[in-house]
Amino acid sequence: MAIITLREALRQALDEEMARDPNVVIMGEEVAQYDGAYKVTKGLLDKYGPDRVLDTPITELGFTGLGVGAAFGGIRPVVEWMTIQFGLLAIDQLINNATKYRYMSGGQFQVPLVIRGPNGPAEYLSSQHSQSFASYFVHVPGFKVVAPTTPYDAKGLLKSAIRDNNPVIFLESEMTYGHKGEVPEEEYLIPFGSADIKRPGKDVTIISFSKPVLMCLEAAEALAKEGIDAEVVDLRSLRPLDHETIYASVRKTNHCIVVDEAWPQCSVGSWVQSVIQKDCFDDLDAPVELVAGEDVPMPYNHRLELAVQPTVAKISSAVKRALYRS
Amino acid sequence: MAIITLREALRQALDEEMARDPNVVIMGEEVAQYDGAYKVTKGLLDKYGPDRVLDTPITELGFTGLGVGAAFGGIRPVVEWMTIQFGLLAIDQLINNATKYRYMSGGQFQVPLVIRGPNGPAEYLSSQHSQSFASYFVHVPGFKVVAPTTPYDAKGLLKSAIRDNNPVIFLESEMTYGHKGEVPEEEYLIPFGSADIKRPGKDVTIISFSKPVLMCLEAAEALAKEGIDAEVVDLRSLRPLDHETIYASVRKTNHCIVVDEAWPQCSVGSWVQSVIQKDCFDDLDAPVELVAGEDVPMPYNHRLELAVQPTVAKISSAVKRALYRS
Amino acid sequence: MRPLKLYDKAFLRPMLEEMVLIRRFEEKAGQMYGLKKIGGFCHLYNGQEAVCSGAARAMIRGTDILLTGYRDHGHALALGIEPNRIMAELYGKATGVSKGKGGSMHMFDYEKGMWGGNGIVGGQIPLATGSAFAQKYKKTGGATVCYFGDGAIHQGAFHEAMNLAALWKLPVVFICENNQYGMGTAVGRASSVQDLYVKGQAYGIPSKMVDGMDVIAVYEEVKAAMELARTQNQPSFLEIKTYRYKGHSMSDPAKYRTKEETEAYLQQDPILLLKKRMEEAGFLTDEEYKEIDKKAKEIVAQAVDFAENSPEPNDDEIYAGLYA
Amino acid sequence: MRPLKLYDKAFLRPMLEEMVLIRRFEEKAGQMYGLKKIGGFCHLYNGQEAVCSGAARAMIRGTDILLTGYRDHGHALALGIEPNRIMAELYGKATGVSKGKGGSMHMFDYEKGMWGGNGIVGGQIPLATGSAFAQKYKKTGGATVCYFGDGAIHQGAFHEAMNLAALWKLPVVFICENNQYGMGTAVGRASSVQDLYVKGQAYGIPSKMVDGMDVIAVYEEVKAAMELARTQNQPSFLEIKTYRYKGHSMSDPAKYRTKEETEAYLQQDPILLLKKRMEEAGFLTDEEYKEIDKKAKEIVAQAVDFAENSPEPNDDEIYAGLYA
Ligand SMILES: Cc1ncc(C[n+]2csc(CCOP(=O)(O)OP(=O)(O)O)c2C)c(N)n1
Ligand SMILES: Cc1ncc(C[n+]2csc(CCOP(=O)(O)OP(=O)(O)O)c2C)c(N)n1
Ligand SMILES: [Mg+2]
Ligand SMILES: [Mg+2]
Repeated sequence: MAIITLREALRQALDEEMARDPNVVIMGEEVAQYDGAYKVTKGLLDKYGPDRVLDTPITELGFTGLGVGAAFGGIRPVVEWMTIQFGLLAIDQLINNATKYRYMSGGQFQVPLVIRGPNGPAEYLSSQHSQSFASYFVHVPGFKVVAPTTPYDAKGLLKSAIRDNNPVIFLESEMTYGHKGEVPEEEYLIPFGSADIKRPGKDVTIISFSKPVLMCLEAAEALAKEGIDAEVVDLRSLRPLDHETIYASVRKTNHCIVVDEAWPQCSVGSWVQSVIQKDCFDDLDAPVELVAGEDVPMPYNHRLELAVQPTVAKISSAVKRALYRS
Repeated sequence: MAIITLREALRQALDEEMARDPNVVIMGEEVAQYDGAYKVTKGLLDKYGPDRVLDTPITELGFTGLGVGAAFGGIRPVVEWMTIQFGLLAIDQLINNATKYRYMSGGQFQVPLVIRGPNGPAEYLSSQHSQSFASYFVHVPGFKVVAPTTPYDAKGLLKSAIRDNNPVIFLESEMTYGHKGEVPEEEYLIPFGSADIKRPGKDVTIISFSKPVLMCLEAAEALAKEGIDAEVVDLRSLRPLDHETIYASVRKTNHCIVVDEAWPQCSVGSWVQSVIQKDCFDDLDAPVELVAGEDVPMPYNHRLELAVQPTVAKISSAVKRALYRS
Repeated sequence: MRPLKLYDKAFLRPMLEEMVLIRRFEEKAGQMYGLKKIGGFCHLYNGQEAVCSGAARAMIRGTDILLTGYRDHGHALALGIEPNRIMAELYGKATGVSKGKGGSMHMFDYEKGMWGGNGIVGGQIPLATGSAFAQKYKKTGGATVCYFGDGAIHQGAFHEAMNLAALWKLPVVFICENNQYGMGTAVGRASSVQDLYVKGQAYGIPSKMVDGMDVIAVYEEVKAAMELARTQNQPSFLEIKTYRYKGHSMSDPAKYRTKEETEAYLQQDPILLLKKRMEEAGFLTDEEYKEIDKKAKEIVAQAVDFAENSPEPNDDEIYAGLYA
Repeated sequence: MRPLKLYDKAFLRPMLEEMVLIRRFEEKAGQMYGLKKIGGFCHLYNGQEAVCSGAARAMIRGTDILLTGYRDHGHALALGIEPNRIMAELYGKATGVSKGKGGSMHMFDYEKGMWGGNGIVGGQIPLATGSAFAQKYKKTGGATVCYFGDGAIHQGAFHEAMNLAALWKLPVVFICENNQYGMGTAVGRASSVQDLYVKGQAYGIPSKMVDGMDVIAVYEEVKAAMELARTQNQPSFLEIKTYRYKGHSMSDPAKYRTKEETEAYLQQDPILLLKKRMEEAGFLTDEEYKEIDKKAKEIVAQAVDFAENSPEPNDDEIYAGLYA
């Protein structure tokens, strides 16, 4: 298998799906001539031309709504938000139109739309550019939401997203675009709603998604040296959520922590905590801990910026608390 | 004590604070000449004039941002969103500016801004007009969020909100504007961060906020007839949350359900569940149940519309499940 | 007033019938709302009929697409959607155009090009631009009509969509139905400029003001604009001046305007004007008009019957139609 | 080019000094970024100095307010904020203007009227309108300058704020710094109209195009606009044409434009132009200019020293300053 970056995995997914289906178009700020702010769409303008790869003005509300309307008309737009955070300006078009039109028309519309872009903190960007809004999308029925961590997952999930007839929010992470991993040459898809056990273990379950999964894996290795065998569950798909895989792990380990780089309150992490306590009440030997971002905006200073995010150390000590080993 | 509607309680709070502080101004769609879409601002234009009570064009992003900037300049704007749901268009100005300016400037700015309006489902309004976005604000550090149920709480909390030097989201409910209750003649304030036990009980804790609290009280009365003595905790303040009152109740009853009219995933309700399971793990004799809105957009048809919301019956049966009585 | 002489009876009469039908339909909807058969927000179109009826004749059925706001009964009727199914939707019945899930603000008939019915002021403007994008991309030969109000024009959505439509040359006709008020706010209290059509210049989009009480003027201008859109992918912007007789929605007593003002507009009622001119041109007798009106009332009565006797949606509709 | 003759050396020389300081500051910031002393997005102002320096002289310090985007080092320097504190902010140090919490995009000095430094394209436009609202309401006698780019003008925020400012008659001057590109997108690929100043007409706001390479033209036009704002609460809109020499941010190699284009702009460099004209007018010798440049470099070197030797913020800063 080839070893490629997550960025390249995304690019391959876009390329393959554009080749497969002439209705797939890409639009967003700087996605065409500039190859994308993070170069995810590199080369696609040259290959597919300006009718299918479109640079938009800086008008998130406008071009997102345009994408929704185009999807009504049978286009399959892949709309890039330069970062998911700029999408706050556009969220009305998604929540009130993309997720509602099918339902409130009694099933007449299809909305084969993908919104993708980096979510969550990067580095040195201060507070307006370092936020995770996963929960905003997971909250709302009508969306599907995925957040891959590895190149393999990214490619398979993005291809599924493009083929899906519903609005899919595809959350990436700026910090992992360069992350490398194995990706098969042959075509594959990853279905939504399936979590992936990235490291099997028997003592404790660590649940996470997106960039923090990498920290969880690091923490698990460190914990292994202390005799703690952690299972790391990468949710991959946040809506729908793979309850079965989560519960099976918790029922095996009886101890669980959740890691989410967003703020804690009303986060995806807290939602996962809540379903586990509800459905695995008798299986839990300890409360489900949450390691989240600190409840503050992101400071620019790098030391503080790292301090407010989940870290390997925070994950390890949460695991130990969950195992009553601290 | 006078018995007045919640609408009148809000109006009194606005009136008193405008009389007290000349920097308090009201702005929003139809708040002045029309007396407010729901008549909350009735008579205030006549009393305080057009410099202090301003009808805005239909530009949620623009006038909300204007309110934030005015707050920087020492105005204390009370901005009405005709419904909180229209505020999706404006949420960027709040999240990226109102909650961030103080922090990212190293403490230089104050943002004495109140955003208020009805949140959550009303009646026969279909899916774009019947949504609760409480979690969107509770998620983000920098906001304070309150959601009163009774006229007494509404008045005391709105007066505190207007005096607060931080952006406060004040969530009302269209269905309760006519709800009546006792309000003292003399001035009073209700501090943020304090929940209120609306009905003491010893068998089970029912936690809720806003309109559903009224259903919880109804359910509690019905349950009393079956020998179940439920304690109803009205959160009132969602950010900050009154952990002490919640935990004290749960430690007393050992059984708890949470009721939230929003969609379940990443809701305020699920956040409350998650903190309870975490901090009261050894006190709970059953999982914390969540009675939420069904995970679908709101249908227009009235029967379906009622069926997808929390109901007295749903609350009662969740209580029974939590008590292993079903 | 534009001359009638280019048109024959075969063109004019169905248009008149439709306008009368819309008027009668809205009156009945208002009544049924009073009887609590219909709930929620219900925005009536009385007074504005010439806009949707004139424009509808400039649209090619099955090819062109229409998006509008919540004041959408007239637009749906003018696209030929059955009054029965529209009334049933108002009743929230399973037989409604949106299966009872949409209600007054959300009339949809995907196949007939009725793409809503949007409750968020201005929300349909980017969508319509996207619909036009799809038409151009798929070379359907069609164009999109996008309606919105004088209140909606100040929304950022308008600004962003106008620039996109002009920049990308999309086949869309933006129509601002300027009925003088956004809820209780007169245009001049919401807009810093008096004439809204001037806003088109900021995007280099051909723009015009049109008399919305003259159905012929509406037809001719929308037709020209639609042809520009279809043949040259050139978007246009029309400010169509009209008036709503009723309050903003059923709960609005419309105290913000004078009786005299409304009376004055009633004098130039679009139905009355068309009727008079058709009579003058020898296309209509008083008898015939009475016949038209009678028929309209019958259709509306039938629609009420249909709605009354239709079933409510089943509980299994709750989760149906959420995901494709 | 506007004539210099109305101005004396006492006016012109500090302005030139400031522009040179900004240029040298930005060059140093770029260097320090290369050395990884500064991180994240860092947007340099080289080439645009005449805009902020001309405009700053039309502002009354301590009374007028300024809001801008993320390309804000020049604006902060022109408001008289100490280079030490700006450089320290770039370093993320506790001594920075924003205590190291804001960084390059978020320079704040509340008292000096520097109200950011906003990272959301267009986000500052409604805020500035609100700042002007407060100035008018509190009768401070001041006005607000709101900067944004040619890319930002298409955002809905611009449209909504312009209408509000005109409708409510707020003392604000909207300045579009048209540096020809929004990231890699040339104006003509983002805008359906060529001249952005025409957009002011859609709001009835007096609008002009200004040569942003001529600091005198900038000063005079902003001064006139500020006076209109202060005395009549009349907002204005200025499109100031300028150019950025560097990439959009430090990570942008700016491949989307030709060397020739940049070279051509360097010929009309605003500092060069002012220098030449001051020399012609007998206000400046080559010696003096060298002195100015030397001083600028010293100030910048000092700023780097200051930043290097400043402490990082403490951990207790994490939760400090969130709530008032
Ligand atoms: C984003 C948003 N803001 C506010 C409202 C409430 N609202 C509904 S209709 C309306 C007035 C719109 O006026 P106009 O655009 O002139 O259309 P008209 O009702 O006159 O047809 C308002 C403020 C809404 N539905 N959506
Ligand atoms: C809402 C939003 N969308 C996108 C971005 C990413 N972005 C930052 S600067 C920029 C270009 C802005 O160009 P312009 O307004 O011309 O200002 P300039 O950089 O030329 O000064 C973009 C797209 C952002 N920061 N905010
Ligand atoms: Mg109107
Ligand atoms: Mg630019």
